[in-house]
Amino acid sequence: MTADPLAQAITVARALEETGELVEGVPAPDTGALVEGYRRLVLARRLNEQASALVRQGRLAVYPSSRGQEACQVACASVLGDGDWLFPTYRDTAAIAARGVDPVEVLSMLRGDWHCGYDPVVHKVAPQATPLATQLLHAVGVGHAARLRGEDTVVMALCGDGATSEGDFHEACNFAAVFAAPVVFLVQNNKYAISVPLARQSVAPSLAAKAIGYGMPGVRVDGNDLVALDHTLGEAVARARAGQGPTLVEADTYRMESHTNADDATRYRTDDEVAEWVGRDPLRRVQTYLRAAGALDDAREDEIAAVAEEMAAGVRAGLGAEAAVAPEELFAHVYATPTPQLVEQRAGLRTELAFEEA
Amino acid sequence: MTADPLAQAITVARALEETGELVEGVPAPDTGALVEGYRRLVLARRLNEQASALVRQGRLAVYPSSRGQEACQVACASVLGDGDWLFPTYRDTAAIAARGVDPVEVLSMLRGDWHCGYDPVVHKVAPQATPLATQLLHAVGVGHAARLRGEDTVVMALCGDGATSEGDFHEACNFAAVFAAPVVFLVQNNKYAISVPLARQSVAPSLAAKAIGYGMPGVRVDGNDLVALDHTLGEAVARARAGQGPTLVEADTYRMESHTNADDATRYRTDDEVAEWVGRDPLRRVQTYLRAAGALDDAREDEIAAVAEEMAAGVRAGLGAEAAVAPEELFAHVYATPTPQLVEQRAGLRTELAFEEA
Amino acid sequence: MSEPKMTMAQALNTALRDALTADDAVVVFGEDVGALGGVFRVTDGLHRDFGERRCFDTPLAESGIVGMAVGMAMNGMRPVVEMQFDAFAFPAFEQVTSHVAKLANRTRGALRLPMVIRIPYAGGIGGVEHHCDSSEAYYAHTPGLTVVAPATNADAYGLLRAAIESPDPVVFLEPKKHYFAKEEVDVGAGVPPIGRAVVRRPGADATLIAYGPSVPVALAAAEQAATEGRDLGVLDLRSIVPFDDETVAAEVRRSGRAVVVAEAPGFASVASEIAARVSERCFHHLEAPVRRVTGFDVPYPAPKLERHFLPGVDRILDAVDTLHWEDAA
Amino acid sequence: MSEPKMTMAQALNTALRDALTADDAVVVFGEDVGALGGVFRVTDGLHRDFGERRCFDTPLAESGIVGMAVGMAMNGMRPVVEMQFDAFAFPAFEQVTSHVAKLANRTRGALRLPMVIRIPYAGGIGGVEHHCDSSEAYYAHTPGLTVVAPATNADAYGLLRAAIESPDPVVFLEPKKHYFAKEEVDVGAGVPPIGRAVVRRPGADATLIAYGPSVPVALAAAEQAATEGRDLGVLDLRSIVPFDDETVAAEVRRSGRAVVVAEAPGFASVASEIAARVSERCFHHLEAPVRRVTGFDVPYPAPKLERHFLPGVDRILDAVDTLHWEDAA
Ligand SMILES: Cc1ncc(C[n+]2csc(CCOP(=O)(O)OP(=O)(O)O)c2C)c(N)n1
Ligand SMILES: Cc1ncc(C[n+]2csc(CCOP(=O)(O)OP(=O)(O)O)c2C)c(N)n1
Ligand SMILES: [Mg+2]
Ligand SMILES: [Mg+2]
Repeated sequence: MTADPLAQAITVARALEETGELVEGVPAPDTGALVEGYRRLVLARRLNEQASALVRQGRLAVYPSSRGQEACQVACASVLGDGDWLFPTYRDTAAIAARGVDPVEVLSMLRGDWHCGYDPVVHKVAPQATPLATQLLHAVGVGHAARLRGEDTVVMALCGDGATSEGDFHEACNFAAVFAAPVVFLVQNNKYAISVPLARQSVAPSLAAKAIGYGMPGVRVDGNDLVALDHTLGEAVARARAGQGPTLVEADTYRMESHTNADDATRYRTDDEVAEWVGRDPLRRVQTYLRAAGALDDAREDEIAAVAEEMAAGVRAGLGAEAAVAPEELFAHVYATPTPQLVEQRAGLRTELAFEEA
Repeated sequence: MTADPLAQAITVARALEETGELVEGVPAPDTGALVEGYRRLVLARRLNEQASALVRQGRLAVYPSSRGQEACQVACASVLGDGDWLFPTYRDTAAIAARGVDPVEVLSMLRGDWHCGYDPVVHKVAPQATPLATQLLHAVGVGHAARLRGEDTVVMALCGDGATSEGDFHEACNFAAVFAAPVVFLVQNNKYAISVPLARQSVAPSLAAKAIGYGMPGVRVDGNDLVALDHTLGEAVARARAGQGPTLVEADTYRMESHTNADDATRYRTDDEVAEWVGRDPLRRVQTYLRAAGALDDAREDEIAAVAEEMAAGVRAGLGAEAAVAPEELFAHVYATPTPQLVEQRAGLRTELAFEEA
Repeated sequence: MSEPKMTMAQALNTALRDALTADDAVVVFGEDVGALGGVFRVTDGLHRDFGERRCFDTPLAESGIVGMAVGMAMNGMRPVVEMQFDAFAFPAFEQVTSHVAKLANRTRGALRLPMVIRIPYAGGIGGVEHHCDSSEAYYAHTPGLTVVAPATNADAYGLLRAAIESPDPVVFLEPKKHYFAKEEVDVGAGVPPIGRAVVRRPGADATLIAYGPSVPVALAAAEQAATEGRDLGVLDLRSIVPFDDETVAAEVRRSGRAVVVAEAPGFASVASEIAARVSERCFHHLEAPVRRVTGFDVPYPAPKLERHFLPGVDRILDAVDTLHWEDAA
Repeated sequence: MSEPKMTMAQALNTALRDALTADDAVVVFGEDVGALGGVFRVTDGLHRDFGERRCFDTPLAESGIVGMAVGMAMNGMRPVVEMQFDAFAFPAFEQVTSHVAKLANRTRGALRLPMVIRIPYAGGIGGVEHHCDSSEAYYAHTPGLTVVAPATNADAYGLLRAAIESPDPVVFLEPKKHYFAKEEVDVGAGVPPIGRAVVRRPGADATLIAYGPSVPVALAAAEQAATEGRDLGVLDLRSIVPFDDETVAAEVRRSGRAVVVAEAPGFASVASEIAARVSERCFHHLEAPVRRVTGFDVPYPAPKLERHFLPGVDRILDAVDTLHWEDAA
């Protein structure tokens, strides 16, 4: 820990001002890498927009959008190596896509095909977690297993501000600290847990301050600042990889849309509040900086936009092609070999289906 | 919070040195009150010894002794008013007795009579909690209910160092802080959770430091120092009563005996370690101070010893008189009115018993 | 004169309002129950109308919610807490089994817990994983809990009032798929006793035994069977614990055949209990073994397979077909 | 040649040792399983002999233990975790129901969880509250879990080896009251399949169906009945999930009468399931309704009342007496 862990856990680290200017004293980022980061931000934003549009068109049942949180979504994936693991929540579709998973596979879950549409082992991305904070413990286990085998895997574990109130958050942080597990906990503090504001979730000076009670570093970073996130998460990943244990990173960000399309955010927050955060948009900040630095021009922007459109078209097409799921698959994966009871029940369903078809 | 919450949560507050001398700069305690405190310490110690003896004689099945922790046991009860509540664990028999509950009633649980031997409502003492940390939430609820009604009840909630790792500890601290509930959390850090040492429980700079993550004061106090405990807990109670919310108090103490008689502490700790703590005995410290201050002499000691012997004799007699429990009571309290199913089952048992007796 | 029509969500909301009005000790809390009015809007407007002291949001922690409710009930309140979905009540399982269910017994009745745990219950809404579980077996197996599952909006109102007035803790299971369907509700009918089943449809040939969301499915099956000349009765348990043995046994003895219908996986379930009880208590009256039509013993499936998982009219009628009709007079 | 005698704790310890030796992926962890060797000494010496990487203590948090095991199993390990007593597994209930049981299904088998949750199980040891619960119904009702309960020390060894080798998560219930009783154990008998019941005692007149700690009670009852001229068989399920329908139905069809014996409260229990299945599958062979002799539907009592709560020989024989013997040939 640094000399003043509490100050570190309270001060929000920032590299780019909301205006897109570099914060005084911060070294200039590598613009090549940052253009790539910007490209990913645009893709993430486009994915959020496309998925929300599909919901409005009735082609997806529900989509918890990370609009406004794209810098977190991009940074948490890009700081990882191929052998590392990502543990996302329902809100982190864009992060999973940034990790390289086909967004159609990710979204097929929300089309109702199956509980997880991608192969978690191939991509080293856990299924999107719904029961809050539970996945953080799995992340610790994956990390601890790697460490016991002498591997230098790092695990990035995501959760929201609301999830920090769950007992499993506590147990995961404590296990990680006690076992010095190679885990980076990234809390996307988007200020709301559905309708419940941060103030009802915690009266601590910051969520990162919780790290002190576990004996791990807690750092707070501007969650709409890709440069700061890359730096902060990168450092935490490096620490974990070097065997120095976990870090709790709190990203200060905002959920720009409702919790999901099923939610009505006007019941619990004001337009003014939302408007305030429009000014802190994570994309525009990088865009302004890169343009000012001469690293981004219209041509490059057009290229990026085209890639994003292509991705969006792929999502539309992929989700448009309805995938049939065989009813018998109900029984296929519950156990490695179905129990006699399941075999019997499957036979019953087969008879029913044969009858339906006849 | 004070200016430096972390320093406050790490520094161990002390009033009496291990030698029994007053710590420099600490105001001298009221000796009359301290003699009464000493009397309670002697009673607590005698109760621990008596209960352990009854176990050795096979007259109690088990006893989790608080030997070595008597200063905590006494202080946590004596800082409370009549309208306040105490939430003890299985280890806090002496605290419950210090609150005025007949130790025979408390120990009748360990004789196997029933799960709780005293009336929790009359004494405002919750049943001794076994599932770790769960009771802390009840304490918050009792406090919050009082606060909603405008009452100035304070709730003293006890747990051990091991219990701080449970999710419920986290949820209780957080709820208490968010609702500014009038709760004092006293963690008796006796260094072990059965066999598991503190180092495997937490790598935080202290357990009190966890308070920072909830936004409440965390303070650390010498748990073998009655004067410091009275002061620290007294202040926390006053804060709670004044509507200023909860405090987390970590008492630095030691479990002098095995976890229970069923445990074998030689498997996981050294005699040297135990011997070190003999020197920090909570009784001797107060005794030495009072004797030096001229407030305690042989006569008073004899008086106190006699009271303690009387109490012990009462415990022996009370627990000697086996109380019969009616088998039908199995069904009596599960619901306010037994369900038809229980009525039927009770009838079955009645028939069996009638047959046995015939 | 017909009663006003309301959805089950509205009926429950009215019950909470009436209880909050009737008794100062009643408090409502949980996740998103305040300004939002609950994700199903069951607590809509309560925060506005009764204020922060009577209806409030908590931090996001179910064990915390239930544990705090235990403490509040210990200290004179009548907490009504909401778990957001069945599966999200599981973090509170230790509080429920080790305390909510046992505290009265532990203290020889000195501390009773008049609290209600409301749980949006079961499936049929095409939800993503963890949003459609049926958890009644866990609670019904735990002595000390009262377990109630309304099937009609009128019962939702009446049973919730009764649950809040009960001196014992009640797990109150609200069929999600009914939340937004309108029915007539008579809020002036008084508080009904918990523990009474009701015959929703008399039937001479066989009895379908159901509760909660399976009741309308059973009724639809009976309707269908009637067109085919079979007279099926439908029994709505309403309360799982206590269990109304009297009504159930009487119906089955009359009809001689029974099918239990429930959404939860069948193994070691409430349906098992009903089948076992009926088989034991009606042994000499049964023309055929008691059949169970339940969810399969698999995790609740993704939306596309939901209809294959849930007990539906056809599956119920298939089961009825196996009830040894050839032997019948 | 007789096999060495060992207690069930020793048999389990030997199984863990053999598994740790056979497979590097096996790790053992939980509360007090390290230096102390577990409160029941089941992990005695493992920490010393296999080192901190293979057997270690965790912080005191059951959800944490199970959740970390899930992650380790996701990443190539075969964790065997200990819950200190049944009731102290309840904090892990969400992890067990929402993840342990469902992760393989969720990922279409991409992530299987070869993990074992060992739980000191049931009562009869005069423990204080929360130390004698029987929790099998909660697990047996949850699809995706394998649930095993040995009744003999040899089965304790064999089934634990099988559980550790299973590709699926196993809840392994160890009858506490057997921990310190010695029996012969053949550790070289190979790993038996999970899911097979065994006839412990053939019997022509009626079949007692039991598992775990109730098996010896059933055997004692059969012994007693024999002296009174009644020939009772005893069936030991060994595995609750999967359930051995074949063996159970065959036995009951042969005898025509069945009594299910289990310690847990009877309502919505595994005993209910067995009674329901047997009633359904053996309908035409049953001379009498299937009876259940179980714990009452009350919380596990304090030691003084334990003997009135637990199913004992007399209660079993009383139930057998009701099996319509007057109708018998
Ligand atoms: C254990 C559990 N309780 C409740 C829920 C229902 N729920 C889903 S999302 C959500 C809010 C989560 O807020 P936060 O952690 O801040 O994440 P965000 O949605 O803001 O990204 C709630 C209450 C759940 N999924 N799991
Ligand atoms: C939820 C839960 N898990 C496990 C146990 C078993 N157990 C009883 S006491 C104990 C150790 C507790 O240690 P600590 O909290 O430090 O209290 P101490 O016994 O030292 O006073 C354990 C593991 C329990 N009672 N409850
Ligand atoms: Mg949030
Ligand atoms: Mg301790």
